[in-house]
Amino acid sequence: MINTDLLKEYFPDVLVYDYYIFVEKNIVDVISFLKTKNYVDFDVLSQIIAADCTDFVQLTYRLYSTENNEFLNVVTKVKDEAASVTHLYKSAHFDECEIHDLFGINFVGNEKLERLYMPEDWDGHPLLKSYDQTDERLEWNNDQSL
Amino acid sequence: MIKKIYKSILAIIIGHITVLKHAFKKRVTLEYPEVKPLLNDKFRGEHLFDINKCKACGMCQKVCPANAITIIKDENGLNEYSIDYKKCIFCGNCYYYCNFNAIMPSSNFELACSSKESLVITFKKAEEA
Amino acid sequence: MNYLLSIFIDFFANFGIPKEVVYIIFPIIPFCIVAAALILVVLVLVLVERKILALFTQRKGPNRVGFCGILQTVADAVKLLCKENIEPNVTDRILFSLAPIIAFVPVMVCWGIIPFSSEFDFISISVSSLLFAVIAVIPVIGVILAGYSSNNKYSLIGSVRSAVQVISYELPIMFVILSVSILASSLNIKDIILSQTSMYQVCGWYIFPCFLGFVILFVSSLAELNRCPFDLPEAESELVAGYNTEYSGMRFALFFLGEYAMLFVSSAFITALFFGGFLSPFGFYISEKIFNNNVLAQIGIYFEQAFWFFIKSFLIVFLIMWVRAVLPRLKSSDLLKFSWRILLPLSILNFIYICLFKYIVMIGGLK
Amino acid sequence: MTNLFKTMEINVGPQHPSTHGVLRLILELDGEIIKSCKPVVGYLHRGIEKMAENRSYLQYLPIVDRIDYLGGFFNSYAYCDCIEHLAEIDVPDKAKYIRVLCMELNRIASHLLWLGTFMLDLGASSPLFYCFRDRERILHIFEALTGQRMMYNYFTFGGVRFDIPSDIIDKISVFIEDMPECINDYENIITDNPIFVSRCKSKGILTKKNALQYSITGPNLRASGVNLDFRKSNPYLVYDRLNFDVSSDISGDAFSRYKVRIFELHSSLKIVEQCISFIKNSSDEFLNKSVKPVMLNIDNAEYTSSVESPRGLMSCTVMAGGKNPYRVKWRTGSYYAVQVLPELLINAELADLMAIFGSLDVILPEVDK
Repeated sequence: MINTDLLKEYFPDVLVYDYYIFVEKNIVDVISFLKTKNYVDFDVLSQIIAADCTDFVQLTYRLYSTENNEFLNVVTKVKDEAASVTHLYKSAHFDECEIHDLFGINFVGNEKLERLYMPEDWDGHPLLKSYDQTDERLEWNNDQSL
Repeated sequence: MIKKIYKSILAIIIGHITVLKHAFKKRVTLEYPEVKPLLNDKFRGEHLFDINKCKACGMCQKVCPANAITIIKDENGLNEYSIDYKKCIFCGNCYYYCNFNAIMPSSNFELACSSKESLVITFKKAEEA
Repeated sequence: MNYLLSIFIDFFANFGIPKEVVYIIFPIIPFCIVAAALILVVLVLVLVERKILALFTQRKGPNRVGFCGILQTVADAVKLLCKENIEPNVTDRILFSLAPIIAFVPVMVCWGIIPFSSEFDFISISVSSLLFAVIAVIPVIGVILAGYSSNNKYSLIGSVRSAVQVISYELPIMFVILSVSILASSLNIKDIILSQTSMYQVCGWYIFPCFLGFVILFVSSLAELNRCPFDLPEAESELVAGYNTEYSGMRFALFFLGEYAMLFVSSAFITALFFGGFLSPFGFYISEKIFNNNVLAQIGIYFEQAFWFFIKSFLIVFLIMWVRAVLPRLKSSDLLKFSWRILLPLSILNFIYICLFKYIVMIGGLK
Repeated sequence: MTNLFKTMEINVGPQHPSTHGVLRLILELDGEIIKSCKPVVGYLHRGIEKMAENRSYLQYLPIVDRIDYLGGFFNSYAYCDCIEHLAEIDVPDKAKYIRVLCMELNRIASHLLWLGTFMLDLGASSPLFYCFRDRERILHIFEALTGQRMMYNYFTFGGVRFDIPSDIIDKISVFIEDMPECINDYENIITDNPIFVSRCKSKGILTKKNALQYSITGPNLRASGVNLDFRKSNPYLVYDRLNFDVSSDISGDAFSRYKVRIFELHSSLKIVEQCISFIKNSSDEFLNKSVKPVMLNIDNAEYTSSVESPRGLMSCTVMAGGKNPYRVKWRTGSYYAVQVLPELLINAELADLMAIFGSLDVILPEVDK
């Protein structure tokens, strides 16, 4: 239930698919648009999903509107610098700290950004594919003669 | 005001009576070492491995999430089969996906032992003389 | 006591020992009786508490050590004695080791004040009920010292809470004691008990005319002992273990012993004031019938009085443990509000009511 | 005049008896009033999302029960639902009903444990044992059904592993008959108790706006006035065929969160009753045999499943990449409940910390993943 023509008018380069919207830049403005000016305001940011695709990190903002119980994914590509949405949704703080901790993305605008799970002096970001696991207990599943 | 006091005193008395009611019910606790809990046949305790049925197909090894099973094959089928209880999480995948029912659950859950080595249980093929 | 004293004097007289020496030596015997009774009762009480809590929650309670758990507290005590007394880097070493002693010794004195039978009246001064109320408060000083000197934030908060709690619940106790002493027209506990006898045995007890006083005294002595609804100082969910977090071994055993001894003594105090202390509920003593009143009957009566006293105080202890199984803990601010806003006016009201009751009923006033 | 009283910084440490699990709260205390609070998480981080990347779909299934060990069935359903959508596996009707049955019993067991520990935090010791006695009966049923008390590994792609034998169905129906009477016992001891009411009423008030801002879901949200239950709003499995009702409260304090959860116990019992009546006389088979889980191979696609767990919305996102999942992301309820805690604790007393934190029903493995 997205007001696609109004959205196109504000942000021409947004690609609208049936399940999700792909946004190249200015992700924060699209989200604030969806939060307020859309037919149905998506008032809950359910979660931020991050996935490491080798040369960039794909962020998915999963919005939810309590009126007509509808989920919407807003997908964007991020290198290692991203704009923070804590001013729109307070629940984003933990999500952004976790992504900063596990993916190494620095969120501008989130003042109290720090590592959520790992200790402060942990080197490397565990959920990246390039994260080398030096712990010898972990390379158990690769050499299985399947 | 009086109603509130009356209601709260009544609530305290009812609370006491319900707790007293429990005093006369049957005891629920189980004296463990003397009285063993009764477990049904599906309980996933220690593995029961039958070496003759095993065809060394490696299905259980492929399915185990913690890689606790290691199989050593030689020319005439299975030579050695070992389960490492330090890694095993008793998930039961190996029981479900073994096609020859070579490995089955037993309801023995007392697996405490004193040395790490005795946690790795190996089954050897009986070498005929 | 003077009956036993006279036996001792003429016993030692034929050895040529003068009376004064006997007067000095004699108090050791009651002290030993009190110490033995205290240790025995505390050992039984700790086990009874765990059994009763288990009874209410469909469990079995400790039944491994001894026949059905009888030696459980003995085993705990031995374990605590063998434990090493760890001392964190405390602010003041002397205070740290003094605190448990201050928390335990007054309880021994309280045991002496309560007359367990008309003859076992060790400290019988004319204002013994007031003396009891005052000495029952001294252990709090030990608690404050423990909290302050164990250099730990949690125990500091615990000890401050316990101090606030005891101060605010002291006044209602005083008013209730005054009102009961007006009924009995004497402050001595033994006289209060003796004045509760009347021809139809049980109705002479003070619980019937002054039931409100009983409720106030019961609730404030719960607060005094840091027992269930008011067990803020060692609220395990917030303050880990309150003031005795840093203690271990013998010192912790002293705190533990003191708490349970105090529990029994204040329930004995409640029975003395309201349930006719060592008076038997049937008005006559069984041993009087059996030994048809010679010396044996006299001694039989003393022990039976003590027996009735213990039975009634164990009932009150059961009531205290029953409350512990049910009620959650009060908050410290509500605790103060409850005491100053509800308990104190109620006790003053009760005091006035008792004066009127005494004037009208006892003296047949208005004639 | 500078503020003479320096606030005392105390940290309710990871090993504190009343933080369920390993959560550390750094509190700034002024006397007994809490000025500020900062939760520190990560003591129980097992890297569940990283574990998925070097395991096959089937190998990851038993790990999933360990995310929220009080709601094993909810995690495995969320994960199985993802895989079934990605690999287009359809689930027979009886398996759906068995799944709903297990999930609702699991919800009752989780709420009972919450109630027991919540009352223990407030000081009443006996409700804990009554709740654990009833919870033990549910765990016995699960043990007879699946083989383990808490780590079930019972759901699999396309249905459930075993059929429900009739003696377990009788056990469940016996359990359902005398459970309402036990719940009345809890209500008698707790609900009107003046001390409990004075400690929980108007404490830790979560306003509706705040709750939505912090994306709180589940009983905590329903207690703040938003009647949102994912079993009703976007029904999955067979929830649209069952009739049950969802309660919501307005005041949003610890007491209303308690009321909402007690009502949920009753409604879950009704659901279990309806499921049993269907399962008893349905001859459907319990597992879609045509599925080969071991050699499951899904090309890259992505799906997010959502399920109403006892602590709010739990949704699992699986990005498939050949034999191993490329990325698995878990969204759990307590993750956001811990975030809202500092907001509720401002100007609360130290004793209120237990009441507020207990009423949020936070489980630490869910937060740390």
